[in-house]
Amino acid sequence: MSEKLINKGIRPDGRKLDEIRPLKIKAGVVDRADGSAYVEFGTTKVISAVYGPKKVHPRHMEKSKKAILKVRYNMIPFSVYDRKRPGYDKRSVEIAKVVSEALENVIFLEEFPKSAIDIDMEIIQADAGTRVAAITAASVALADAGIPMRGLISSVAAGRVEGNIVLDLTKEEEDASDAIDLPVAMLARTGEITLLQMDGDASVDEIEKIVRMTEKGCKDIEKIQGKALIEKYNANTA
Amino acid sequence: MSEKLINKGIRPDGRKLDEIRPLKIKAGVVDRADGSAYVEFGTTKVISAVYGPKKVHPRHMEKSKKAILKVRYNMIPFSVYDRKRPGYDKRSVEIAKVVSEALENVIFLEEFPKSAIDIDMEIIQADAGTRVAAITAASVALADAGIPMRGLISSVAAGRVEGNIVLDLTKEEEDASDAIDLPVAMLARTGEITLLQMDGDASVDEIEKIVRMTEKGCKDIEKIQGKALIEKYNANTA
Amino acid sequence: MSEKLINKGIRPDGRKLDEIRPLKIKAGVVDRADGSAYVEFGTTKVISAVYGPKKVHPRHMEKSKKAILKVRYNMIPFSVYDRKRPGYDKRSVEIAKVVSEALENVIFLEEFPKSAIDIDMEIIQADAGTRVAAITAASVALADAGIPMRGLISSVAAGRVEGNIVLDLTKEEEDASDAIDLPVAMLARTGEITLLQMDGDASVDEIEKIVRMTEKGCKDIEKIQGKALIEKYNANTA
Amino acid sequence: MTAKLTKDYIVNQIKRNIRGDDRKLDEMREVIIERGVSANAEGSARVKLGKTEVIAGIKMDLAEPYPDSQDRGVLTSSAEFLPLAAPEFEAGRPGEVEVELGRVVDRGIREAEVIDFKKLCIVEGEKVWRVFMDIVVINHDGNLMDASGLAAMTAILDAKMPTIDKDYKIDYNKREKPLPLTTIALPITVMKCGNKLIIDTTADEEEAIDTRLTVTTNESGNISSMQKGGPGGFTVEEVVEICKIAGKKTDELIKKHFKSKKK
Amino acid sequence: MTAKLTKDYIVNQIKRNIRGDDRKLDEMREVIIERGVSANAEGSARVKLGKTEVIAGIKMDLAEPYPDSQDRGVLTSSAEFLPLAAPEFEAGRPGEVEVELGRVVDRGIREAEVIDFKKLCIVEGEKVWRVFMDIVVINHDGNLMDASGLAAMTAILDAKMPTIDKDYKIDYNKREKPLPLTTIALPITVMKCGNKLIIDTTADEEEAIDTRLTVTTNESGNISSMQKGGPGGFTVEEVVEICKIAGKKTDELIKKHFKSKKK
Amino acid sequence: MTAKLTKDYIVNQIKRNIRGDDRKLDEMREVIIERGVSANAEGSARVKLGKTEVIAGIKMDLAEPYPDSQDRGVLTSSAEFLPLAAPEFEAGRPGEVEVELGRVVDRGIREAEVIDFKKLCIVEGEKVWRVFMDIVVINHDGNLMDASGLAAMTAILDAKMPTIDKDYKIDYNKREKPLPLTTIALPITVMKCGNKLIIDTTADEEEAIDTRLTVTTNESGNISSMQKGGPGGFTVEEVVEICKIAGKKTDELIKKHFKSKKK
Repeated sequence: MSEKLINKGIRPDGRKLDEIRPLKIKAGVVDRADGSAYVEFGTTKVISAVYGPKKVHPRHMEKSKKAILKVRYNMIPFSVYDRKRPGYDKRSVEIAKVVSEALENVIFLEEFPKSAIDIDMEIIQADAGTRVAAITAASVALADAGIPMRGLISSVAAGRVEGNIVLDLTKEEEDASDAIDLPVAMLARTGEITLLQMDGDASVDEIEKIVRMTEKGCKDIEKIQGKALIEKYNANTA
Repeated sequence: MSEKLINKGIRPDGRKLDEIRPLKIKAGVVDRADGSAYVEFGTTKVISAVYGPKKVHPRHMEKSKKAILKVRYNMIPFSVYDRKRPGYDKRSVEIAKVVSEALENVIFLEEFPKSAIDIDMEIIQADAGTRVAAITAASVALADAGIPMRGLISSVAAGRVEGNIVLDLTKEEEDASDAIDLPVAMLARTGEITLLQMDGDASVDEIEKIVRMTEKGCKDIEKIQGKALIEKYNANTA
Repeated sequence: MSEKLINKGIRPDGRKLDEIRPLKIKAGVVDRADGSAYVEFGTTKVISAVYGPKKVHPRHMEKSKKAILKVRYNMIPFSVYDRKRPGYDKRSVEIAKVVSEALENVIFLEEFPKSAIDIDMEIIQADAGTRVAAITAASVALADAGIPMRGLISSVAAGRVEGNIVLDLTKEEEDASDAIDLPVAMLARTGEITLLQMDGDASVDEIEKIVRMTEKGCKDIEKIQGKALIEKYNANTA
Repeated sequence: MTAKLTKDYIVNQIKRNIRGDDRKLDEMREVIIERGVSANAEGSARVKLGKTEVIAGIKMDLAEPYPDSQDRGVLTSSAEFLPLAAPEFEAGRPGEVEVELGRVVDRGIREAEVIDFKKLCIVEGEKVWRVFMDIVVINHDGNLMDASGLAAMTAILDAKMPTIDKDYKIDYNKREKPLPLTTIALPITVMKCGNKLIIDTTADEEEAIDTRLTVTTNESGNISSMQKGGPGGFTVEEVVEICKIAGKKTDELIKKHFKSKKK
Repeated sequence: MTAKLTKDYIVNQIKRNIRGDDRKLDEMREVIIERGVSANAEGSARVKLGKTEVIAGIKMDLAEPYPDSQDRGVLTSSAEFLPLAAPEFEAGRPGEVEVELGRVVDRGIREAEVIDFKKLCIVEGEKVWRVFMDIVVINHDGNLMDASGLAAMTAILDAKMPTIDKDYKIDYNKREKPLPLTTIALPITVMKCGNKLIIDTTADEEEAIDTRLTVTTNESGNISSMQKGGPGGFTVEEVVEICKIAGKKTDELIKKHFKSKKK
Repeated sequence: MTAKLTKDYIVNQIKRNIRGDDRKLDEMREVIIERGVSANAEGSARVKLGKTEVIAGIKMDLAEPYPDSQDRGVLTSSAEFLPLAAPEFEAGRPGEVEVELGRVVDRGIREAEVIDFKKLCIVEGEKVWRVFMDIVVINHDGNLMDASGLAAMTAILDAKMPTIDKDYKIDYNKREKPLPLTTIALPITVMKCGNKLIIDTTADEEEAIDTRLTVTTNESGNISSMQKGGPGGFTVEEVVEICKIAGKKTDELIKKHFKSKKK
């Protein structure tokens, strides 16, 4: 246990401190959906799909001047070591709420009054950073569905491991005794932070450095998101 | 345990291989209901009642061209050795679904657009064949309610016990090591099979013999169902 | 254990047999509510608030000729020694029902057709007599909300402890081996009993004496309720 | 069910001591009690009060005692209106009327100490018998409270306890001893219509009048439970009179239908 | 999904042996099977039947055996239509279609004794392996039953059991032996359209025709489970013919995709 | 509550540094803290921020530790908006706002290691103290997050642990030692309106502006939890400024209302 995880700025999986895990994104993976995306963020795997704009059900939830977002975040039962029982859990409710708020102002909801846009994010394999992988996927799925947005939302966590400020922690790194984890979602084009959570014990200085590092990460991710959308577009028109 | 249950074609309760258990049916047992029936199938006891055609609630489930069927199958808490907790269970949901599908095409639902027909089946004592007893009761209850049908649905299980193809297994027989159980519901008038389930391990040949045996059983049962309805009618007009 | 609780008509807390515990009532404690009250009945503490008359939701529960009452009784998790899990429990459902029926005929519901009046009673500290404290609070909250009533409903329990007929039992007294507990709610102005429950083992004679004693208690309580309303009125107009 | 009469008509008739089925105000409908309706239950009973029909059953298993009564068995009750019993009944979580019904019947039995729970303790603080008392309503033509109480009490009297081996495994096929009982207790519900008191109301009558007091009395004439229901009110005198009516009717029912369990 | 054709048109075409995607009535869509979709599961698989996509996973932990099978492991199954798989799917308690799907796949595996549950007993009467078999539907283009059965069977074949230490603590990072199996079993669903029988239906086809029989067959050609669904009916002869079709198709699938587990 | 002002008016006034109750943007309402509101709780507190009123309570019992922290006590939290606290609150399963409130307050306390959970272990791997932290909202006039965090922290400071005998039976009547604590931590929520930052918002203000960042800071000035809420966004600079505001306000609150627990 006294062995260090990070030596000379190189992490257990060979990454540099400010490097994200290998990120694969594929748009258009669910045939029935209006838009969808599959994301592998390291070994974390997520599928997200978007339906809508469509009618609101039940009707009384309808808003006269804009679309409502209905967001679900769910871990499938065998995505984790200790099987997750299907059904309601508070962690998923909270994540769905903060993801919904991270996307709300970025989508031009006012273009679709009295409508609903449904976003489903399903975690297939949960290793670390499930919520940031889920938002990254949802954002691509929204674009794939042709929903007009002010830009792509990108998402990544940064944090502290053995005193180092690092980008995109693995599960192993999250278990370091001094670890803190700060997931962020960002309109990468403008740097506007639309999701931010944090657990741990950090000084304001550290928080600042960590948040700045997520900025770099989100810009890297945005490029890969954009590429995935272009690939999908090219495949469709080929 | 090496003792055999079936000897020279005679079963523990003295029945022949193709004989059903004693079957008692009484129509019109629930005063408030539009139609009802009580069935004792061996020691299995069921009450079923029908309400409708009536308004659909909630309204959005209504169908413009035909009535909807709302079927409930339930075991009361003290119908089984290990007390059944009241409330939702998956077995009951499945049985209600297959029973609903067994009855759907037999009822002239198109005569009652925008209506609902509610069928409740309650198991009072569960020994074996609860679902076939329940369907047999529901069918009589529908007729008792004056719901127009293409004929009576009759229901019975057949199966294999110690290599013998037998009709209407008891709980003791169901526990035989090679037992298979194949419940069927049938429009006895035409031989059309509207419910069929099977658990076990059988060859196609055996399946054929077993299904053929249920045909014989359903015809026997249909007679007793008809008699019960005539008795009710006579009692009413007496 | 052979020590007696009640000696020469004096109870463990120094009260006489027909004396209620110290009762503090304060009207108008919840700023957002249309009416509210805080009650300390001995060490039992309750807050009640009233919203309405207001629109009925869902609409199909609306009554064309009068308001409906929606009553909730709830114990907060840390009001009792063994933490109460939040959510549905049968005891609370039953108490909400009998409280609703105790208030129903006293309120001029017919003045507010198609409306709802919501009453929430929350037990903050549960020592004994939670339901009578809750009704006493709800009645003041209704008056504070300006809901027209035939009079104030007052509520108290009486019972038997070591052969004595006593008013307003404490938890210690409720644990006496011969204890019986009989909570009553009453339109104190007329003596009309609108809630009555009883657990124990008593003769008809004893029941009569106990009920008569609650009459005395309710009249005492009504005075304190009235005073609390006057204080609130004076504070508002001061 | 009889043709729907107007509520006002029913009320006016009751005020003139006239009921739709020609009964007196303090007269019960025909009571039919049948034991043993489900052989898988330790005890069961069907009760008909006129057209109202209720069945009750007793199941038993082993459980831990409650922390505050380590040497006593446990009673768990439920009541359900089966959807087949009336057009207005629906499947789902029990509504407040079912909850109240189950709890009032439960308290009547529990507070009268009908069952001698001390005798249901097997290993103090560890293992006791748990008694499930479940009530299901088969046809609703009024006065479900009394029909349910009568069915529950009969099922208790009908019950035979399963046996256990030395590893505390239950054998439900070998049921031997009756439940240890100390008394019999039954609820009687009296409704109020103007200044008239009336018992064993039908569903039609309950549409017209709705204020009631249910009183559970035991063999000794003592009261173990009371529950007022409905929007109206009672005077002290009415409460006392209702207690007396309940005592008298319970006594008649016990004498007619049961053998004494008094100790 | 193909453009929406009218139901009548689809039915009429099927009666002329013509399907929207040019398949024969008894021809399956392309079957793609992929193992190991979630490394945190003991076993998992993704199955595509044309555009239909289902994944299944196996998780294991320790539990008490059921009272009536003290020396056997336990199987617990679920099926969920993820909301992302079709516009009509919603989150919430599983509906009757999901319940049926999960139960039919479960019974096919269980009754065929695919898993040798006796070998999953650790301490008789106390500790056995519990196998969770969970199915999630990713894209719904018809025939969910067969896709789910195929995914579940593949996940079982893919599974490696975690190890336990002497205190029965599970180490999920050290998975060694495969699950003990005795056979392979797969469901085949045959639908009826007039007097035609048709397999591996698409979502469009299932809009037009709805009566089906699902038959699960094992490696020996024996049937372990059957389930009729939908409003219509079958003759005895049709049931027999469907069993034969199911046997043939299962045999083809097993030969093409799996190694024998027969003992 | 003040008369309803239009949202636009409120926003415009805030942009001019003017609030309805004449406070500065970074000024809290009057804080009233009262301990011991329910004697049956191990600890409890009532907090008023202006008209907002929240109570929190601590209950304790014994439980098994979590598998991954065998030598540490357990914390379980809930938050409920009592229906009496606002016209829009309804009984039922906690909505997403309640869930978030409970989880944010929980994480702030947990991650700051306010409670020294190692000292709540009784028998490693078998028996530890479980701490229930329950929050109920009594009157909602905005800034429920900070009021709840302050109430929860005060209830923890107020708590006295019940005693246990050698059989691990709990005696709630004999409460002796305080909970073992290492620090104090409080959440401060800063909302954003245009380029203005504002704290301790009222319900009226929250109708008009809705983007917020909640930062929990401990006695040392370190941050243990952050949570952004609402549809808008923040720049990195704003995040840093908010952290500083939260640190300053927390420090003021701790100095004014609490005794240090730092170790």
